[in-house]
Amino acid sequence: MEALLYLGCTVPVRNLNYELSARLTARELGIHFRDLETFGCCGFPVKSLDVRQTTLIAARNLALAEKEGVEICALCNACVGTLTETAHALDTNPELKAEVNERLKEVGLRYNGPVKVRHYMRLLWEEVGLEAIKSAVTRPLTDVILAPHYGCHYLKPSELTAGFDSPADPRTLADLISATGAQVTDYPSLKDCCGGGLLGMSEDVANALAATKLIDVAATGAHALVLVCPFCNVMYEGQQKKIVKAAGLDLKVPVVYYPQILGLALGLSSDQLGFKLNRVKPSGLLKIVEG
Amino acid sequence: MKKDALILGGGIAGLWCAWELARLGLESTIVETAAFPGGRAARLCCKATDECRRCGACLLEDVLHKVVWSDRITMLLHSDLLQVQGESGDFHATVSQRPARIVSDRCNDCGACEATCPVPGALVRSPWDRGLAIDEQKCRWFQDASCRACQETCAQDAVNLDRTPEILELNASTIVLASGFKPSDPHDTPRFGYGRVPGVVTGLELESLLRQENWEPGPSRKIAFIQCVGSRDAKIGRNYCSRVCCGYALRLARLLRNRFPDLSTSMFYMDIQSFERDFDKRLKEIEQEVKLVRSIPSEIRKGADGSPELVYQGLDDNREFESFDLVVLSVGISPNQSSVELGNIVGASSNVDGFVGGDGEAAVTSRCGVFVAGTVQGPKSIEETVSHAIRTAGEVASCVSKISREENE
Amino acid sequence: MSRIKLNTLDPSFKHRVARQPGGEAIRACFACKACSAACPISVVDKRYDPRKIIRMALLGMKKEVLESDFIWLCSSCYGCHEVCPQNVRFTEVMFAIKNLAVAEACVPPGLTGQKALLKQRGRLYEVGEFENEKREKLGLPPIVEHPEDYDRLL
Amino acid sequence: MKASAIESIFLTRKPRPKEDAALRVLVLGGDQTGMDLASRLAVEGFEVLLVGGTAVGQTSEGVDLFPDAVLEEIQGFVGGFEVILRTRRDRLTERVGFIVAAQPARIVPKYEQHSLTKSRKVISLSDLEAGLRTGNALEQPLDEWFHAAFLYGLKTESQPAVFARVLDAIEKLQGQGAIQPYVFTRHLKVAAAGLERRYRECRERGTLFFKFDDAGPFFDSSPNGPVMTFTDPLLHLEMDLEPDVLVVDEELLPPTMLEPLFKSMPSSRFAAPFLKPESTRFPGVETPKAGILAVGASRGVFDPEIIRGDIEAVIVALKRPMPEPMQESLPGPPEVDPGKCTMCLTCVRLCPHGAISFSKHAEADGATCTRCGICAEECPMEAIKLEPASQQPEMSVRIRNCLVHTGAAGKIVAFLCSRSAAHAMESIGRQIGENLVPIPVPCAGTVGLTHILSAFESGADGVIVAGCFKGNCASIYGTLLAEDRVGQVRGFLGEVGIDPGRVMFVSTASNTPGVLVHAVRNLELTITRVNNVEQCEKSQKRGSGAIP
Repeated sequence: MEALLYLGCTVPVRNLNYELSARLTARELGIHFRDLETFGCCGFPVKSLDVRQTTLIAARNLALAEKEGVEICALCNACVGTLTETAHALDTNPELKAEVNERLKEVGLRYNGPVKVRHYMRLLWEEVGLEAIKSAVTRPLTDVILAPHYGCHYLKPSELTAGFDSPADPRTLADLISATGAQVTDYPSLKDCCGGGLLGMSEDVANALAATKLIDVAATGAHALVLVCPFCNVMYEGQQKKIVKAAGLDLKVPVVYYPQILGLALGLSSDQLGFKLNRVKPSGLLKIVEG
Repeated sequence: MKKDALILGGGIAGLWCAWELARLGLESTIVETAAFPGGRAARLCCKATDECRRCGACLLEDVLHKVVWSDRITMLLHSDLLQVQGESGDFHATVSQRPARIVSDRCNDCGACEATCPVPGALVRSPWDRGLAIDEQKCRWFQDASCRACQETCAQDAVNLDRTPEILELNASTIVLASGFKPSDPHDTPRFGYGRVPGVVTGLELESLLRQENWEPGPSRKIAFIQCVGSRDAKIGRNYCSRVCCGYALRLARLLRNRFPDLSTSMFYMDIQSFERDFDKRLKEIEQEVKLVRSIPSEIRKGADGSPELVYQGLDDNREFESFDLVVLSVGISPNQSSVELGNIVGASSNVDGFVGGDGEAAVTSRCGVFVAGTVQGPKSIEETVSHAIRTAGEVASCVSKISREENE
Repeated sequence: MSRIKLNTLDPSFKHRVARQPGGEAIRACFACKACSAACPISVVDKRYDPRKIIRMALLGMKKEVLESDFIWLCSSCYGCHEVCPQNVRFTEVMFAIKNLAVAEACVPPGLTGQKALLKQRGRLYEVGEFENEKREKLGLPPIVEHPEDYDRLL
Repeated sequence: MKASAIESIFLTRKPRPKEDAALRVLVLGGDQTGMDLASRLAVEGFEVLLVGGTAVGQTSEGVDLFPDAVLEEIQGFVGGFEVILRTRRDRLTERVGFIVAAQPARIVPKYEQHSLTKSRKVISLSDLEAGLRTGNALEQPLDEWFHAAFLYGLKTESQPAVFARVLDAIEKLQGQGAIQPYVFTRHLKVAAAGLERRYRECRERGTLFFKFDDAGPFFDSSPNGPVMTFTDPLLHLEMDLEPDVLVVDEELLPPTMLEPLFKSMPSSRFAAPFLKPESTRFPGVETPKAGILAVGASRGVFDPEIIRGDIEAVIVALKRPMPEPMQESLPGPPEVDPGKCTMCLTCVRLCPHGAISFSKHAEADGATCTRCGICAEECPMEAIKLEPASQQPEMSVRIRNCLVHTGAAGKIVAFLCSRSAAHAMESIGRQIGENLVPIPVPCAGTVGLTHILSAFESGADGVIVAGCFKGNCASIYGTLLAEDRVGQVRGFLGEVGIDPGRVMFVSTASNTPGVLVHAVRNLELTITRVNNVEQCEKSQKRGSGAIP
């Protein structure tokens, strides 16, 4: 299948390991990613200022995709959320659509809809499927213990994620991890928010939110925390040192992206998958996998 | 022979309506899909402590005994309405009656079939513990003809899986929909962990547990009731109060306290609905026995010790995490899909909340000669259901007399 | 806090929030407290409590809401949104309230900066030669900034 | 086949002769409900006497109006009540077949609860409604926000019907301009059709709700009018409100003028101030006394939608053939031996159903009597007997027969209320040992010393009396009397050398077979223990007698 790879702002600058591993694993599993140079920010960062502007910016990106006639696949939970929400709003509210299209005229675009937007995980889940992934695994990650973190916009609001996963009882990421042969560990703060959304507003509150999960995951003895969103990564990887220090703790939780894990199981090397770019090195994990 | 009324549903509403009609000299046929009459009320428990608490559950047994006596009431069990033709005064109904798979005259209740049946729930016991039936939705024979264990094992030759349904043609002047409600599905509110977190049950399940004498609560003797599960929830389309849950939850809580004096019970609620006279006084009594917490939990999850843990905002606005042995979801009354389908067959439309019939407490429907009785029309307590069934009987009787007047003229 | 005089509050404020996109359902709240029990922020900072913010807005405490710093603490996790039986969509309500605060010139500095960046680059982070060289080394296609549309639309 | 009586009553609508009392109905009304009921009855062919109400020019055919009449007294029974009505000019005696209490609720504003006094700005909900009807609710034009505060179920619980009225009033007020409504409450009552939906709509139109758990608002007054101070239950902040109007809610109470009806029904003291007890034995409009029916407020129902159903239920009750055929197993009506009756009136005072009258001696009305047997058991002169059901011998013979047939040794005689315990027994099956001899009785209140003793005399080892739970007895206090008597009998048994443990009382319902099983097992254990003790004693006696 084919999809337009929507990178957003953060991934192509700060999370190249995520992008690399996503592109490589997609290729392995028969997903053809196309790049669209004109894609920019999804609009989420200005939502607090003016929701209408977010809608407009998101609609612009949707309209670009519509011209290509290919669905969008995004790597960032917030991008997926914003684009899906906007597509849903435009598709169900003709007045809004007319209003937005009036503005889009200024940049020579038009959104007719619908345009499909899916997270890369959702593509893996729905288009490739667990069984196909399992059979593509050449190097099962036996003995590796991993803790999933879904991220809020991956699961919620449920009216946008219905039919994919359940916020009350999420399972897709855990199942996708299991498909690599690794063990999934459950922990109390599984569904907690990373706090990334308010890092810019109150670092203390944001760090406090992220701390619980880091402590919980460290306690499970997992080899790494598995993410699917660069926003969450800012907190769990980027802020980890600060958080740990502020809490007076001594712990290290390696943080990896799911496609990196998947890539290892598909037989790709840690170098190819950008593990060098991981700031908290998952050395225990890599030792088990690559010796 | 033409009956005065064809009553769809043999629960408390249908039975009571039939009984009232019989008292007026009118004849009716009750069509009940299940193997036993009684409907939902048959699985409820008596909530008397040292005195009657007026839950009304025993009204079912009472009316059943009356109905059994009446020669003006015909009961068709195992039966489903297929179609209806004609009009008020002259309805022709086609009913499919599945045969009784376990012939009660032969069954000596030895339990051998239950012991051998591989599918849990495929053999259903009557609510009165005597008599068995086969649930054809679950029994393997009716899925893929792969199992006849019960019939092969029965020494009394009481099981017969092979008989085919019979098609009956019935004539009636009027039709009464009394096909009841569906308990709100706790899966509609997945955050309460039903089916996922051990120790989370519905109010109805607790009623069934308490019907059994030997039930015991868990070791920490703490039970919580969560109100408005599937009611007062516009998000899932239930923008109404189910009217019975405060009553049954508090009655159950008091019953539990009466049976197990060391038990502590809490109720999480928004507004407590009155269900008895002089409710001020009653509420003060209740406050002595049940801890009332005005807060709806955000989540029920599996606690560290495996028991259900409630996450809620406490009275001082702090986040509380509290464990219980048992969390009872006070599920409400929701429209029954099969009732809506029956409504379609007989031409009666649904109201804004999805129940069949008009708004308010009306007994008439959008179709002349078709009536509703009980919770098929909207949430009602057992007592209110009986009142409603009597009202319906009145409207049916008026309709029938009008019809015969017109026929005479 | 001194005694609040309901007569001096602004009854039209709640209707104004409800006219904002996303704020439509604020008045449907019946204070069941589920949102407050689901909010990850209110555990860390008690000033941020969804049901209380709704209450303040409904009562018409416009100034106290719009000029507060706590309205900016929402992490937009949709926890409140999920548990709400009245479909208040509180995460969206918060955006509506924040939008009103911005309209009243109560806006934290970081936010306007983000908008300026978008107008300038079409994305939050600069992608210069350095970034694209790094990408090239890893075999990734270059990123080109297209700020024109953003400048025009924002 | 339809009973011909019914055909004649409601399948045809011939004009009725006045003297046919069974088709005359006295309706105690006062508002639309009474009038609706009266005209509905008239359509069904009844002749109606409507007392109360101000039905000017609203008469339907077949309804006689007595707007200012007061019911003074009633005598007689269903089908032939004699009622005395006092009007301003006359004192009328009328014969009616049925009496229906359908008066509106007594509405009492809750000023006192809140120490409020009525004033220009402090009014009751009814006052506001009246103002809204005439368009004078608001005095000044609305150029700025008008603050309307409503009290609802604050200190004492209220009803959904009142909340519906509050919602109506708010909706109408808001039609008049920029109104900010506030509702101060404790538990909002939304348990009625459509109320929750209307509650949401009301919030969406801007009404604010304050739900207090304990200390509600305090009321004060300023020169401008009332001032309310309170702590907001959600924000925990101190607030005050000077409402432009403060609307006090109202208590809905059962109507007055039920006194003569209470008098005709000795069990009414268990129901007063309502006309029927709060018991599921009396669903719908029926009261413990045949022919007297309670609609709406008099039975504790205030929801107009349900009251509409009550009207239909009255029609149903009145259309039934009279007397209704009874179940065959019931005994006949009580027979009074005029020679023994001393007119002590015990039976009259005790009959829960008000079925007994007296002229030369007490006499029971067959259609009103439910065969509970309380009168027979309580008559100090033993002048009353319930005739055994057809083809059945008298009770003591029945007991003896049962025991003789089954062999008396080790038997427990169980007197089972036919409305509860007997039903429970049927679903027990083989669970209880074969030593149980069930004897269904119409009501546990029928069982007394003679029955219990005759069981022992016939060789029973134990006796169990199973009645309904308190509050669920169809004869209101039959089960209480039975329990009392069992207590008395136990005291007495000791004196005649029978262990009191051999007799017990148990409360059951038709759906609690478990309770019955449990009780029987306990009694069996007691009997075994007592038997052992008695045997020991006997053998000791024998032993001690043998030595000398």
